[in-house]
Amino acid sequence: MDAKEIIARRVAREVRPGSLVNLGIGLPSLVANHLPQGVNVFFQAENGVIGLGARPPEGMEDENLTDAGGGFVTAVPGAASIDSAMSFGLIRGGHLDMTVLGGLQVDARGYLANWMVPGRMVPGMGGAMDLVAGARRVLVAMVHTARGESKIVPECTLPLTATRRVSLIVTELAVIEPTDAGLLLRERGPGVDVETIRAATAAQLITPEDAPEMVLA
Amino acid sequence: MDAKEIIARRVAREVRPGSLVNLGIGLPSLVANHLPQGVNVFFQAENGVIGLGARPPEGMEDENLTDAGGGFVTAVPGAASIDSAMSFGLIRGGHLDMTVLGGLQVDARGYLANWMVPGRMVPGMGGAMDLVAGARRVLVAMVHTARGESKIVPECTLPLTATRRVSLIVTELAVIEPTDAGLLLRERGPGVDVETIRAATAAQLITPEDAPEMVLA
Amino acid sequence: MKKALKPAEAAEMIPDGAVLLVGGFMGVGSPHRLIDAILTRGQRDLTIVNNDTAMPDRGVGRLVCAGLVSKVITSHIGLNPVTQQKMIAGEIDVELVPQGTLVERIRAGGVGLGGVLTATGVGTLVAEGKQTIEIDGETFLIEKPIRGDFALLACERADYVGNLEYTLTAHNFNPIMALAGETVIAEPHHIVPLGMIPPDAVKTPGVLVDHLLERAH
Amino acid sequence: MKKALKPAEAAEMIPDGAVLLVGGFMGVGSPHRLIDAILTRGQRDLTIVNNDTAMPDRGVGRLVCAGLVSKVITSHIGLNPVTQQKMIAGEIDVELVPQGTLVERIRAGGVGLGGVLTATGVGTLVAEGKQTIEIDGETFLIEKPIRGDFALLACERADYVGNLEYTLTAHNFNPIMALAGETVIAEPHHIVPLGMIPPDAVKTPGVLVDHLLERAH
Repeated sequence: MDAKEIIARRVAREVRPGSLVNLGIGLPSLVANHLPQGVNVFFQAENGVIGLGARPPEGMEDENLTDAGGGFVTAVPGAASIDSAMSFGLIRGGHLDMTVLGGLQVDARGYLANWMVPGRMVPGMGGAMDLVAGARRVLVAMVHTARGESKIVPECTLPLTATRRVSLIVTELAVIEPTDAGLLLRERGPGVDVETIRAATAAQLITPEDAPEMVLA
Repeated sequence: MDAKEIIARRVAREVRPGSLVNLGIGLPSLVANHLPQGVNVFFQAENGVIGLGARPPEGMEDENLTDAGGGFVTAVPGAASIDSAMSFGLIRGGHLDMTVLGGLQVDARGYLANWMVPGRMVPGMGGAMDLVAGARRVLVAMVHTARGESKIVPECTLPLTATRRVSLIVTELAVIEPTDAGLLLRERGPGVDVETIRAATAAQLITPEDAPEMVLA
Repeated sequence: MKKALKPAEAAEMIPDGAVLLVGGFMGVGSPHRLIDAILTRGQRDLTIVNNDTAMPDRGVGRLVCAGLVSKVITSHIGLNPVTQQKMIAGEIDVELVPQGTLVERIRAGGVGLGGVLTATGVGTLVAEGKQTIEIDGETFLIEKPIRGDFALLACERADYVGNLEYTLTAHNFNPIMALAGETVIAEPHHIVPLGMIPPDAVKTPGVLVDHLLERAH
Repeated sequence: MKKALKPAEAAEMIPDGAVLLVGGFMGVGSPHRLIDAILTRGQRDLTIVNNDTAMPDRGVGRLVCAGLVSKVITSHIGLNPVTQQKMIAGEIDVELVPQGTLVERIRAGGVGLGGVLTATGVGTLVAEGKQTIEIDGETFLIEKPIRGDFALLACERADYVGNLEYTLTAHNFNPIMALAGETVIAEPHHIVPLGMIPPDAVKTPGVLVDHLLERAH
C-alpha cells in the first residue's frame, strides 16, 4: 500500500455520518474512495455544489457540473447548487463540519502553510484560507516528508495559511494532534515504530508509550 | 382636487421610464394610480417583490403575495421574488432609482425626519433609513403643514431618518429642491402664489421670481 | 435524512430565555404552526428577532401579546399597539434596527463576518453608543452580528434532506435566518421525496436545517 | 425591455483600462462569447476580477495570454502558468485574495457596505498593510469593497426584462458580480419570452442587468 492510500484510508475514518465535508484537490480527494457504503455524507465543492457525486460515465459529462479542480462530477439526490457567496458563507459561518487539505508544512503550534513557496510556486490561496479559518474541523492530509525533509517543523518557514490551529495531521507515518502542550502522537502508521516517527519529524513530538497503530478504512 | 391628489399627480411626473421605484405606504402609494399607461416602470416592495402589480380581484388574493404594508397585490409579467438581503442590497447598493417617502419634517439642510415622535409615536424605522441612505433619488411626498404648523423647518426637531440631503420635496403648495445654497422653490402649486408658500414655510426659502406653476400627471 | 417532527415536539426543544430568529414580514412567511405550539407550551422570557411584531392576533405578535417575550429586536412595531404599550410600561425591551441593517446583521452572524459596515443610521439615534469607522473618507457604523439559539422558518417545499424552497413575498428573512440559528427548524407547506427539488431550485441547502415540521393535516 | 446585442456591439462599449468583473470558476460559467469579442477588439490595460485565471486556452486565461490585461484580482492562478510568468516578469499585477473574501468584497461593493470584517487572512501575508479591528475580543481584517466598470456574466436563461437563471456550478461568482458592475452585460444560453421565468426562479432580477447578449447561432 503506498503512502497516499494509507493516508486516504485513515482520513476516511474521520468522516462522520450526516456531516458536510470539503475535500481539497489532490491527495484529499482520494478520501471519497474509501468511505463505507451507504454512509450519509454530503461533500461540498467550494465552486458551488453540495452533494458532489462520482465522476460521470463517459459521454454523460455536463460542462456546468464540475468540482473545484475543474473535473467533471455528478450530483447525488438531494444535491443543491449554490453561488460562491453561499458556498463561502457555509465555510466561514461554521457550517462545514470538516475540511481535508493538503499541506506543505505544519508547525508545533499546529499552524498550516499550504498555499505558496515564495519565488518558486505562487498558485494563490484559492479557498484554503477560508477553509482553515472557518471549518469546524481542519484535517491536514499529507506525506510526512518531502525530498527527505520533514514537513512537520518547529515553526513554518513558508507563508501561513491561517493562524488557527488545525485539528489533526494524518501522514503515512502517524496521526498527530496539535494540543496546548504541543504536537501529540495519537497513532503510528502500519508497522511504523515511534523512533521512525521521531526521526522523520523536525518538530518536537509528545510520544505516549502506548500510541496504537492506525486502523484503516 | 385635494392636497394628496395634487401631490401624487405631481410626483408621478418624476417617475422615469425603465426605472425601479419604491413607494412608501400611505400617500406615496397613491402615485402608482397616476402613471401614464404603458410606462415601463418596476415597483419594488421592500418585503421582496420587484414588479408589484395592482390589487388582485376579490377572491384571487394570495396570502404569500403582499406589499410592505401587508396588503394583497399582484405581480406583473417579468416580476422577481427576492429575499430581504437582496431587497435591501438593491436599496443600499444604489440600484433603486427612486424612493417616494412620507415626511414629518424636512429641514433647511434637506434632512428628513419621518420615523418617530418621541413619547408619542414610535413605530420604528422599518426600511426608511435604508431607503434614504441608499436610493439614488429620494422624494418626500407630504402635505405642506400639519395642524397649522409648517413641516418644512429650519432644523428638524424630530429624530432624523438620515443625514443625507433628500432630492426633492413635493407638497400641495410647492416643489422644493434642497441645494447647497438652501431650499430652492422650483414650482408653485396649482393657483398658489409665492407669498402663500413663504407664509406656510418655516424654513428660509429661495424664491425665484419666475417659479412656474406645477404641471400634474 | 430528517424525520418530520410534530409541532409539540419542536416546541419542546425550546427552553425559557431562548433567542428565536423568526421568519416573516407582517406575518407573511412566518411559521404559524410552530408559533401555535410555543403558545401552547408557554415558554417565558423569549427574545424574538423578526422584521416586525406583526399584529396582536397574527404571527409573532401573538407571542408578544401572550407575555412570553421579554425582548424584541425588530425594525417596526407600528402595527402592533401591544408591543408599544408593553414597551412604554417597561414590560418589554425593544431594540429598533433599520430593516436592511437587521438582515445584514443576521447574515453576518450566519456567514462568520465580524460585523456590518453601513451608512444607514449614521448621524441618527441608531448610531448612539456605536463605534464608527472612516473608510476612504466615508463614515460607516459598525453593527454587530446577530445569531439565535433557534431559527424558526416557514417555507413552501422541503425534501427530507432539508432542502428548502420559498415563494413570493414569503421569502423575506427566512433564507438569511437559516444561516444564523444554532438549531434550525423549518415549517414547510409540502414535504416531497428526495430528488424532487432540482438542485438549482434549492434556496436553503439541507445541511443548514436541523429539523422539519410535519405537514399540516 | 432589453434588446439583445451582438457580441461585437457589447465589446465595443468597453474602453481600454476598464475594470471587468467576469463570472466563472476555471472557465465554468464564464461568458465565453463576450470574451471572444473582447479578444477580437483587443482592448488594452484591462483589470480582470475573477475567481481564477483559468487556463491559457480557456476563459479569462485567454485575455491574460493575449496581453490585454495589466492587473488581475483573483484567488488562484495555479493552473495558468502564463499568469505566473507575466507576474514574475513584471508584466502583470496580481492581487491574490482569499476566495471567500473576494466574493464578499464584491458583494459589499454591490450592496453598499463599507467593507468586510473577516477572520480569513488574519496573521498571514494577506493582512499586510491592512487595517484590523477588534470586536468582542476577536480580530478581523477590514477588507475593501470591489466594484467594476462592467460585470460580464454567463447565465442559463434570461427573459427580455433581464431576469437571469443560473445552473449547477455555473452559478459561482455570477449572481454576486451582477450587483457590482456599473454596467452589467449577461450572456444567456437561452432567452425566453416575458413571463416564462417564474418570479421564484429568478436569481438576478432584471433591474440589475443593462444588456443581454443575443443567443448563439
